[in-house]
Amino acid sequence: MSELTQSSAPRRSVGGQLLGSSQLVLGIILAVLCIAISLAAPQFYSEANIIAILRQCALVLIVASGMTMLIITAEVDLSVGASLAFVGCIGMAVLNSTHSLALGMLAAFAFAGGVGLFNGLVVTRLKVNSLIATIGTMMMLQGGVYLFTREAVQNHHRLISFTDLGAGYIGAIPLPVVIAVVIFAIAAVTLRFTTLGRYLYAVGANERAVRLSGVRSERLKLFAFVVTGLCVGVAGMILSSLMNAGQPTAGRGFELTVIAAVILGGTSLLGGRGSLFGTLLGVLVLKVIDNGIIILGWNQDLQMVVPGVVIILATYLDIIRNRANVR
Amino acid sequence: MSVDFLYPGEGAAVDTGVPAIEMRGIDKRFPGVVALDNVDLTLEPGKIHALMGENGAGKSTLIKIMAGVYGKDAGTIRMRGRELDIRSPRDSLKEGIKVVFQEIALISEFTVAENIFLEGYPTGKGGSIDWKKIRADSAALFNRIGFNVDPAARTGSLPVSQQQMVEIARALAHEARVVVMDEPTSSLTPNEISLPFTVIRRLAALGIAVLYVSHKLDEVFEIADTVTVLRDGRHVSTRPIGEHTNDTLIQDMIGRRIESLFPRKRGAPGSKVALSVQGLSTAKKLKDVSFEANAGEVLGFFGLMGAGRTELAKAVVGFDPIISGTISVDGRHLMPHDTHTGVRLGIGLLTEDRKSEGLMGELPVYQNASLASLGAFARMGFIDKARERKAVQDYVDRFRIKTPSLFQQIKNLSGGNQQKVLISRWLMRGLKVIVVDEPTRGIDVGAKSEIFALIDRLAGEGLAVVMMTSEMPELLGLADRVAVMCEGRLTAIMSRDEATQEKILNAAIG
Amino acid sequence: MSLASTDTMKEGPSMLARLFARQELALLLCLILVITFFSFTAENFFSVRNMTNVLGQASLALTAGIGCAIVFMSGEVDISIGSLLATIALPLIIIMNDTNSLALGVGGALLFGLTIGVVNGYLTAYAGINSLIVTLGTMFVMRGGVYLYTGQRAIPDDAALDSFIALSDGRLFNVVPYSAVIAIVLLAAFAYMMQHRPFGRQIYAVGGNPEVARLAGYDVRRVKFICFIISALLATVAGIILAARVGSAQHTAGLNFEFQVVAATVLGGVSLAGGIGSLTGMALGVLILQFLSNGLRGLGLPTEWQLVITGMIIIAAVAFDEAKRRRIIGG
Amino acid sequence: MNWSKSILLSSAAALALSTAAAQAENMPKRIGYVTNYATHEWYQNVIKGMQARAKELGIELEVQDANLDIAKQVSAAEDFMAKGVDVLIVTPVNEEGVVPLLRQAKSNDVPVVLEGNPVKGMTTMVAICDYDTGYTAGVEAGKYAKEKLGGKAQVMNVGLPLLSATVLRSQGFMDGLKTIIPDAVMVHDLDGGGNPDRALEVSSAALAKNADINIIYGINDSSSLGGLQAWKAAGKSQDNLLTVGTGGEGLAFINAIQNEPSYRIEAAMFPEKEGHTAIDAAVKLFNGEEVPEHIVSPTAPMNGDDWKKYYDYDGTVRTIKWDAVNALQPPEKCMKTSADLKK
Repeated sequence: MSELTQSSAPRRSVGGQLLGSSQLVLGIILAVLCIAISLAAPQFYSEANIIAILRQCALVLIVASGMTMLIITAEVDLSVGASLAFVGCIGMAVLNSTHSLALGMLAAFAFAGGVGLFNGLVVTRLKVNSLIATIGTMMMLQGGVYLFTREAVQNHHRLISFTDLGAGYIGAIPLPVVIAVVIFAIAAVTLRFTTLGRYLYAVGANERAVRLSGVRSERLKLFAFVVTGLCVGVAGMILSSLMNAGQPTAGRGFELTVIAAVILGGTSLLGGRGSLFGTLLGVLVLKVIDNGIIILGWNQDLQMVVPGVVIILATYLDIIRNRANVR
Repeated sequence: MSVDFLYPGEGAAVDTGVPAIEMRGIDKRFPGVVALDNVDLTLEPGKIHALMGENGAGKSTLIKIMAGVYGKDAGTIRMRGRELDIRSPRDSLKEGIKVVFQEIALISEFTVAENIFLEGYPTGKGGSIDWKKIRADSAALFNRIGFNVDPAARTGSLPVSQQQMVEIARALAHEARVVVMDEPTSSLTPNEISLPFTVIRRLAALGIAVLYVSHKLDEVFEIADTVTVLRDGRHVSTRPIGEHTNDTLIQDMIGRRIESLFPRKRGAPGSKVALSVQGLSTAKKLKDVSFEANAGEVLGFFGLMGAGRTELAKAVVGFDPIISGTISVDGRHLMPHDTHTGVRLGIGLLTEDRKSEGLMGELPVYQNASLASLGAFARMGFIDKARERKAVQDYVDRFRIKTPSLFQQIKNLSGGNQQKVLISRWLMRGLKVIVVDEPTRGIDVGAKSEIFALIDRLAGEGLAVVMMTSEMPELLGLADRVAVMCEGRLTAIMSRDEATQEKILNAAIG
Repeated sequence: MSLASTDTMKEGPSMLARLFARQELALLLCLILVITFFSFTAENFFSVRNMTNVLGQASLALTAGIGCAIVFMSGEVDISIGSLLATIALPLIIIMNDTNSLALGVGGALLFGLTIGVVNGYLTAYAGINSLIVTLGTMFVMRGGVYLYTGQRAIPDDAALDSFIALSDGRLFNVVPYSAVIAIVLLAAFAYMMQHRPFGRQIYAVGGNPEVARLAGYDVRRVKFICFIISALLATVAGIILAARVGSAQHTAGLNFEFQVVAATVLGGVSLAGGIGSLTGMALGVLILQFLSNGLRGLGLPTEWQLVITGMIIIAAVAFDEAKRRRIIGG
Repeated sequence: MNWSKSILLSSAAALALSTAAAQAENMPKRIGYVTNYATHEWYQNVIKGMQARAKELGIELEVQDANLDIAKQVSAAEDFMAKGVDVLIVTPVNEEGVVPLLRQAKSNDVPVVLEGNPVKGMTTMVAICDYDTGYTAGVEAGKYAKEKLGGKAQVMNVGLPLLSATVLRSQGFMDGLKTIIPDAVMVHDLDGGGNPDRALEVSSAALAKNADINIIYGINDSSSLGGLQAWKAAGKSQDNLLTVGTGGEGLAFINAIQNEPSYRIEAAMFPEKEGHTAIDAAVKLFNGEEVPEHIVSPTAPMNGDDWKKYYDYDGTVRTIKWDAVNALQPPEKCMKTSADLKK
């Protein structure tokens, strides 16, 4: 009996993690999308387009990596879009005055991490529902960024290393994609293999049980908020590099894209369930849809309609599959 | 529409001979457990029928099937010869089956009066709720049965015992053919017990078939006409109460000698104080509670519902805040007062509320087991999963935890196996003091004795076990000393030899 | 004197506590505070004209807020209402332009709203999908659909029916805008429903404890389903008022409206967890935010400050409410 | 004595004269401006122009921001009317959406000047000619393409179908371009949302599909810069590329012209001047003077460093050179307006 369970364990876990849950549905959706689009428009498979898709995915994936952790703990952060814009402006301003990439990045991280910390404290200490708390933060950041700068912060430092952040390559792969992959990998490893990751799931699954087990659940949530914030810091700097300016108007609706990707990836808003591979697939599906609509020359307004349908559909299919499993 | 119904002397003509409800061959399975196996039950109008059995015998499952909470896997339910198709509580209520559950089924934000009429508001012209009538009728109803509570009070603000009485009173507010009372006295003090009896007798006088679910012998002898006993999900006997004696009933319920349920293997408790609690008070409930528990000892806490056992359990381990008092584990103060410190010092809680405070239902068995001791399997923050699973597997084997695999979601295990996993959680961590709160709640009888054996073993291994329970046999069977609580105070501590049911109950009433 | 003071000292805390336990009273106090503050600081704030203007402006959030609050009370959320505002304006304006009939236009809009409510309600209550996901999805679909259909052009109200214009410009007794009258009537009607109709109590019960509600014989799914329909229909009414106020079907109408309404509703003490709160509280929440933004405008504060202050107030208010709730439960 | 008396007298006369001069043009005490999107650079500079002019004339100017929300715009205008402003200036969030607002203003006897977009039933509007702006920039782009790009013109239009004004700019640009290079084609017609990150995203996808373009046109600076950034991110050289921006809204274009080799043409729209003109129009309306329905605010294509003619730039702030801008002669009438789009 014992040996039987032991030997079946690894197979189940790999299968379970990669294919078992909603990822299977998503994988199929992604494959069908890719095949259908490239049949209709062969340019879809061009190297240039794949790189363009990946670069678009990179920004979302970076923030979604943190957001996945956060949603796994059963909290959410709606302020990431507003923070993204603010971070870019602050980073650029510090770069302009110091001409040091390191200091600019540091300022961006400090700010974005600080926003995460603030959200986390409001949620864990003041016990404000995270949906409401981060709507509040979102408003404060949207207003705050214009108090900070009324115009786009221009690139006066002309640091090549900064430009490379968005437009550079390592080999044939754009630098933002490399950064995203690294962050994704760290987050995925953390969630799957470390005590920290295990605790994050546990907090989402049953916070009181975790607390009774002697684990400081509030710190875990705080951690997830701060990590999400730091991810926004990275993404904000890449975005400002790509746009060559700190844009206070950037990031509108970004939070919804990120959350949609995470949910699409099968992470439960109730916490305790989800995986970064799912998020990766979710990001890819959303961005392939976005890209495909342009490549096919369809009306760009479909870029809102299709993801809406896909999110509902994917969740529904997941529920149906779960029900079938129970029976 | 129906409050007039309860006025005396207006009992409907009783159709004796025709059963009010007839259940035949009821089967019900849950993952890993057969809850009911071919159970029959017939209720007569105007008669009080007791349903007896130990925890886990299948009483709750059977009445939940009557109430439409669960669907049955096999069998038929007939009412006056007509087969019923009960798929939801709504269907059940429509057929005139009214179940008063032991767990409080009231909306705590609503007033008492509103909860009385939850299943059907009296409406006036145009279908609007007639609040005046609701208030007046519930006041009249309370008057009639001698229940002294303000109908306008917010239900959630009442003590648990009064909430249970509201539940019972509710049975009179609606027309019914069959009323089921699930352990209606579980949280009542002895001087409150007359209320459910008044209600039940009134119901019977009105020609309603009453099913009285209990495991308290004296109550059953006092009120029932007929008794059906279930054991391990099977029908054991149905006899008129007159054919039973205390002994025959116990024989039917337990089916074996009571001692075998509590196999005591451990030696005498040690003399080293493992847990010392001095002057503990909380804002909500506890007042100046002081006690000590020695290593290797089972200290049993008894109290009626609302006495503060669970509150004490949660405060002692650092989960709930305290306003004064000190707690020390093995001589070290629990400061700051949180569970992180508590677990570090070696005190942990096996909760009574597994679902919301113990289990991570969506997560697999092995993750549930290792939650408190992850650090032991980690190197540089990385979990050595092989080692972790092997350790969990050891416990699964030792405690005979029935699970298809370590990767099974724990919500799919039976209550007993879930409890064993949660005990493993603490054993893997290695504690000095474990507080167990109602350790056998929702666990079937077979697994019960295993849990008792585990608790016995824990104490045998030198842990101090603080056990909160409302089950007298459990208390007397397991504890070395008995502490009794009443309304947040500790009213008595006695040794195993001094403790008798009467003494304990007297102390519990305060 | 000394006797009296000891009495008040004895009674004081409990009286105060009870007063503040009444959510609505605390909110009312807060509203009075806001109004008083701006009456002294913002020029022309405390005038009949400005006050009634604010009521007219608040009518949108008040109307949609009823639905939002009811869905919250049933234990679900609906964030599709902003997009719905834009969606239902299409049939409204198009039908009015074609037929010159307000009734047909409003009927068409309500039918559209009903359909959306049915979709949201079905997917949540019967298909069992988390309502946040469902309404996030329909929010995208509707907004995208409106953009697609209109080609991102507003559709003007060419019919310019007097009855429709009155919705925007008309005032009852030349004082209270009709839009506010509609909102107040709806508010009163639904507040009555929540307190005095069995269905209203069922909503509270379902949100407060679905298991108990089921045991009491309520069809939990049906109740939730209907709540989504109510929410969609009320958002439709808000959409009609908005269309009148802007004299057209606007494809960008109601962007971020859901955030405003959700914030106001939660501020008004309606719990996201269900079963708790009142429509009066919601209405006070809406009015507080509306008077706040009107007052801040009156002070000539730029958008950025308005955003910052509103954000802070939302967080502070909910945090305060949470602290208070915990203290009450604690003591 | 006489001497001093005469001084006194003459100074009194001068005083009387100056008062008379002020009274000749009756000044509104207070003007309320409800803008569309105050945090945007374009409107920032419109407001600057207004404030400068209002200060000159001694008028109190109050600004409210709709923040792209039409409902909020109507509310803000209501607030202004309740407050009793003498003239309203409105930049409509949407042309159709402010019709009721004009109606209300009329019933309150508050004159309204519209900025930017025409509305049915308006008295007057201060606006540039969007089509003409695009057109003249298109002509310049054509000349540049003929000279430097081998006479080829493959255009990526980073547009914004949301507004008729921006659609007109794109149309005008293509039409102007075709007067020089008749076989110019629009390879991509994109919705860049008017904001830089969206523009970057859609341009990236479009360039991946077909990078055979040599002109990027953006309906505002954010759009053209988003398109250009997408081009750079795709790892392409700017050697055979021309980027044309529109607006000259803030500092972004100056920065781009200084640093991006392909960014050679900017269709400047002088927001400061537009604000200035709007205040003048408001004063005239207040005095009941006759005003044309469309008061045209000038625009001009700027090649390379032409911008220095119109702006001083110290690295952080730009200052408009009023003389140069005021010298620009706006056309009497636009070549095409949004009315033509609907046909």
